[in-house]
Amino acid sequence: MTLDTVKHASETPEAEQPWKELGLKEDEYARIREILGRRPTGAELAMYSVMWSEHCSYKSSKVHLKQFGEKVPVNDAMLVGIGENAGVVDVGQGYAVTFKVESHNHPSYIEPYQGAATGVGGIVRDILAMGARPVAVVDPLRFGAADHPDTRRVLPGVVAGIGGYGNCLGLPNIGGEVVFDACYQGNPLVNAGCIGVMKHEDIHLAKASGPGNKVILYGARTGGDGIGGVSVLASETFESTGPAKRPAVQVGDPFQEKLLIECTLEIFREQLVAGIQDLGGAGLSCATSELASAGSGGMRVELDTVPLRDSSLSPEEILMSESQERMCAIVEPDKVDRFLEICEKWDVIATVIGEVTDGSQLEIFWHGEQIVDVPPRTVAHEGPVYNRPYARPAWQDALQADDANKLARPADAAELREQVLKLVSSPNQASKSWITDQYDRFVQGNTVLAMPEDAGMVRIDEKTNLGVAMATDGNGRYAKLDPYTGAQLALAESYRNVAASGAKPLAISDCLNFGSPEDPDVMWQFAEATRGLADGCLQLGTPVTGGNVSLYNQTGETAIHPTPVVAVLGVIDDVTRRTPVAFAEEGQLLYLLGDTHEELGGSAWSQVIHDHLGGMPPKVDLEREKLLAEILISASRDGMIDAAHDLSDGGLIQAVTESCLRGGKGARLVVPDALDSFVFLFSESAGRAVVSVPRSEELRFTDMCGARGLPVTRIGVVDGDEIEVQGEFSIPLSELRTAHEKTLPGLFA
Amino acid sequence: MTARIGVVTFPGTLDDQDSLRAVRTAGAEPVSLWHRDKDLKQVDAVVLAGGFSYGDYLRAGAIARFSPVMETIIEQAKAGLPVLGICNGFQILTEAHLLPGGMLQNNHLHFICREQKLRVETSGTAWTADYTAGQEIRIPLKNMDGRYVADERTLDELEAEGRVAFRYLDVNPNGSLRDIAGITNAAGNVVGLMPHPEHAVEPLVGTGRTDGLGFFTSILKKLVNA
Amino acid sequence: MARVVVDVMLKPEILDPQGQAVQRALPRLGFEGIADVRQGKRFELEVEGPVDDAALARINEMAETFLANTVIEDFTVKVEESK
Amino acid sequence: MARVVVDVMLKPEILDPQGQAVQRALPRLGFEGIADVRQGKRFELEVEGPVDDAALARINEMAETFLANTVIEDFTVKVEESK
Ligand SMILES: Nc1ncnc2c1ncn2[C@@H]1O[C@H](COP(=O)(O)OP(=O)(O)O)[C@@H](O)[C@H]1O
Ligand SMILES: [Mg+2]
Repeated sequence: MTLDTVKHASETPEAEQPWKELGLKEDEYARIREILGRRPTGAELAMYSVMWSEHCSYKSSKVHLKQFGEKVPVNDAMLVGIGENAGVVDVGQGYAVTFKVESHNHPSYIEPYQGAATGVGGIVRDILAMGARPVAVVDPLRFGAADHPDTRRVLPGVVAGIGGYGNCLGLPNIGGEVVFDACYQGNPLVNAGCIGVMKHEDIHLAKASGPGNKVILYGARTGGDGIGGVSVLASETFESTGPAKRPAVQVGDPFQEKLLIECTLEIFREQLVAGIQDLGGAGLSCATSELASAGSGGMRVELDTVPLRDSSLSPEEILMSESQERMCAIVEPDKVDRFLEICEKWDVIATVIGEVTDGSQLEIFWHGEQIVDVPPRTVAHEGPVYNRPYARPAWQDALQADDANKLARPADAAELREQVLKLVSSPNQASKSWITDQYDRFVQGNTVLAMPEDAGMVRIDEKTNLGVAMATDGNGRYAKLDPYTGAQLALAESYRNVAASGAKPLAISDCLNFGSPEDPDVMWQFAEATRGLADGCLQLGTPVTGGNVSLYNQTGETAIHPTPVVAVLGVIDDVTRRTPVAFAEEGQLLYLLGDTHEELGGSAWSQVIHDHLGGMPPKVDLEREKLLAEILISASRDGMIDAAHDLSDGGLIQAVTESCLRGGKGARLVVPDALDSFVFLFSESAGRAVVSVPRSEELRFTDMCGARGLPVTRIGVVDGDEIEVQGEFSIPLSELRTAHEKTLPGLFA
Repeated sequence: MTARIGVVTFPGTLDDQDSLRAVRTAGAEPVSLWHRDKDLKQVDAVVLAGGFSYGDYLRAGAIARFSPVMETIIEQAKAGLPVLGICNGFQILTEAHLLPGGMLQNNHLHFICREQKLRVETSGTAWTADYTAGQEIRIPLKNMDGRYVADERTLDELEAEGRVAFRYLDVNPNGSLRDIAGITNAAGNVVGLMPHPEHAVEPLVGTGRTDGLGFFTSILKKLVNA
Repeated sequence: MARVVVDVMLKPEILDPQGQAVQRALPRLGFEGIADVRQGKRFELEVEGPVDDAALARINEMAETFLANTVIEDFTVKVEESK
Repeated sequence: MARVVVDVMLKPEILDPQGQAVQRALPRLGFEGIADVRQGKRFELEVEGPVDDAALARINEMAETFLANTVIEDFTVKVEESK
């Protein structure tokens, strides 16, 4: 086969090209020809097709994501915003924190272990590329029905993959989610997040400048992994398998990544890089074009110098390969030797593959012949943008009219008791420790809080006890009922979780998981959710620092529930003041903060007892959320509370059960006069938390709530070894524990 | 004068920083050792820290065991140098035949991370003198390949000679034979265990207990009083 | 009883970090001249009854659907004389 | 180049939970008649130069000291025709 050089392409304008198989649309191909003034070479076509895929170009979501940059709250913490590998916020004392959540949904369905493992690997490299030491990971997960046979294939593999990779990197896993719903049957969601810490001056950007600077590729050798994966797996439903659409799976090597981390951190310490980029989706195509596009000059790459695992790879395949555990750095010529020396120390292969030029083109050569000559911006940053049609679905009104508040309620105390046990043992509400016990949460010796706490928290400075906290939340059921509100509820819950731990929420990252953007119903959900999230962030004062969009999560005509997952990052000056969820002190008083309304739409109760989804989700009041957060943070700082747990799915009884089991103590609850016991226990009104207050602090605490206008209701006391709802029923802790803890092992062990 | 305690970093070691911190917390001087150096920098004792040296590929500890630093450690351990192997370090010690038996994948086939109750069976080693025999402690456990196995004769011998140093209580988390969590060599200078004392030296982090600090104070006292 | 062995290896194009780690370690241990190492799994199945074509077909199916993940692995099935 | 295969299996007296897990799953998947399953490792070594007695002796030593841990595992070495 002759090499398709730039010269050859100019001479053969009519040659047939497989743009369609590569996932490009006709007008997109025409635009490439227009940009280049000729037909693209095979290598150029490969680059454009991966970089213009939905996954890399955000072509369907861009117009909506813009809001995150436009509705920016006043917040001095932002150091680096959207557009870089991950956003960076100032957490004080000279420290900066970078964090981000990404999806690896489709690969994890095909090969659960490797899909999930490489998802962790990818997000960790993003964080590393910012100049930060990764310090913790989180993993929000969604699976099909818990008792579906395929969930038995997918879940254990995904969990083992996340653990296998993260544990081997030495990153504590400090939080996440596990949600089961039939809507995720063919489309499990595997989102992975990472937090990294650095000093302000260590922030690095993905940018190639300085003509003469060298381009160094380092890490694993390049193999045939995931070729076509980006454009194919992420842009189309994977049922439509054309010729180029083989599900080439990437295999991770966490050991190699651990070396890459240590090696890169040492390189940072010696200030040897001028710009750096990780290789993720779209591999070298992405790294070279993004680096060149963000920099001032051009770039020249000798592709045949790339170390290969499989010598038969074609230049196109090398450009598209998604082999894991690789990074690309821009290094001044006099620092190259030292750079290579450090790589050698860590047994990491490093190769100079090119240099920054004073031109404006990205030029790639194969054994001396030019195969790519493109303006890098047109590949990386000026891809197509679609304003896809969207419309409120025809079924939305009927769904909202199907009011969950009208469902049959328990007839008597015995039935109420039975429903409580059913709720806390249902797969979504049951203990997740069968899963989270497969993750190392202790490594690095800085974990202050981890599952099953409301937020994960790590110490970042041993001397001052400065720390950061993170929670991730998203409720697809709420978002299905009303995507605008659902997105805000995800934000509110995550924000509340961070505040409940005692940390001050600073900024967010998100992972937006939706169906096909070509379906106007889905596009409407997406538009509404992003609008809700942007408005919510503006009101809460928490900027969006970055995130990830995963579309085409659907099987045939059926899309998943719209599932915006929100990760909130918080800071705490002194981690010794953190608030755990455990009710551990006998005799302490339990207070409910916030208002309880009759709100059962989308609730866990409606799902578990009636298999129902309808009505409106709980109302959102972000001013109230802010006030609640302030009270929780002040109370933790001033030692007024010993435990706090936010109320979310499952309502009050779920939260109290978790806190009692965690602390090994029971509780006596009194139903407030104004409330019906069923609503008291199961309603999912937002903006609430339950706290445990030492008797000596009772007055001070209730005075503070009163003075600031936060409703506070005394609901009981920590006591005994059962949960008793006075006048209704009681359940021994041991019975609750069995119910709560046996479900997942029963399904998956 | 305090004692110098070395902590080895292999490619893939994860708990070296924690071990160095634990050494410092106990009041000794922490010294980093690098797998490629045969030189032990005149340390008085060595900790082989936890993690996944060489990714745990082939078998946990199998590749690290052949590193240059291990050549010296094997030689000096035989001559009495105190060595503590934690988790991956324990695996390396069995692969190096400084301790008998071998480590296999947990019997439930999953990685397990939990707070684990142990009984310290002997205070007669360099690393357990600050405990009393029979004392119960709770420290983190986290591993994939934690199932200790040896043939019956070796097990009987270990029991008879009082060389089972730690035993799992309440739950045997990995199927280890006779609930063995850790063992010592006959001289008491080489000790290996799966759970992680270095993760239990400050009340703020981890499980909030300090039950593991005794390992590091034990060795410090022994070295300083020597 | 007859023994059937199913060998499962990663497909040649798929990264084999374990095999690579072993290969890289060999020269350090003084073993030269090994150009490549791949590590896979070996399953020894003790089969009740005769290992006829029908039995082998079933074992092939078992390997295909369960013992190997054919997205990333290849397998071979062979009959061994029983011990 | 010649291929030498080293098979490493747990000693028979040592519990093999992986093999057991496979065996337990088989009936659920509709595969009956497998009395026992043991799972081990298979190493495929590509050997440069001739695989003569000297080479095999070296590979045997490599298996004994490195590829297998003979405290818990047995191994076999065999030459395969090259592909
Ligand atoms: N996949 C997971 N990985 C890590 N932690 C998890 C995972 N799933 C749940 N958790 C943790 O378990 C606890 C309970 O989860 P969840 O009930 O979803 O919390 P909440 O309702 O407060 O958001 C939290 O600490 C959460 O971080
Ligand atoms: Mg919570």
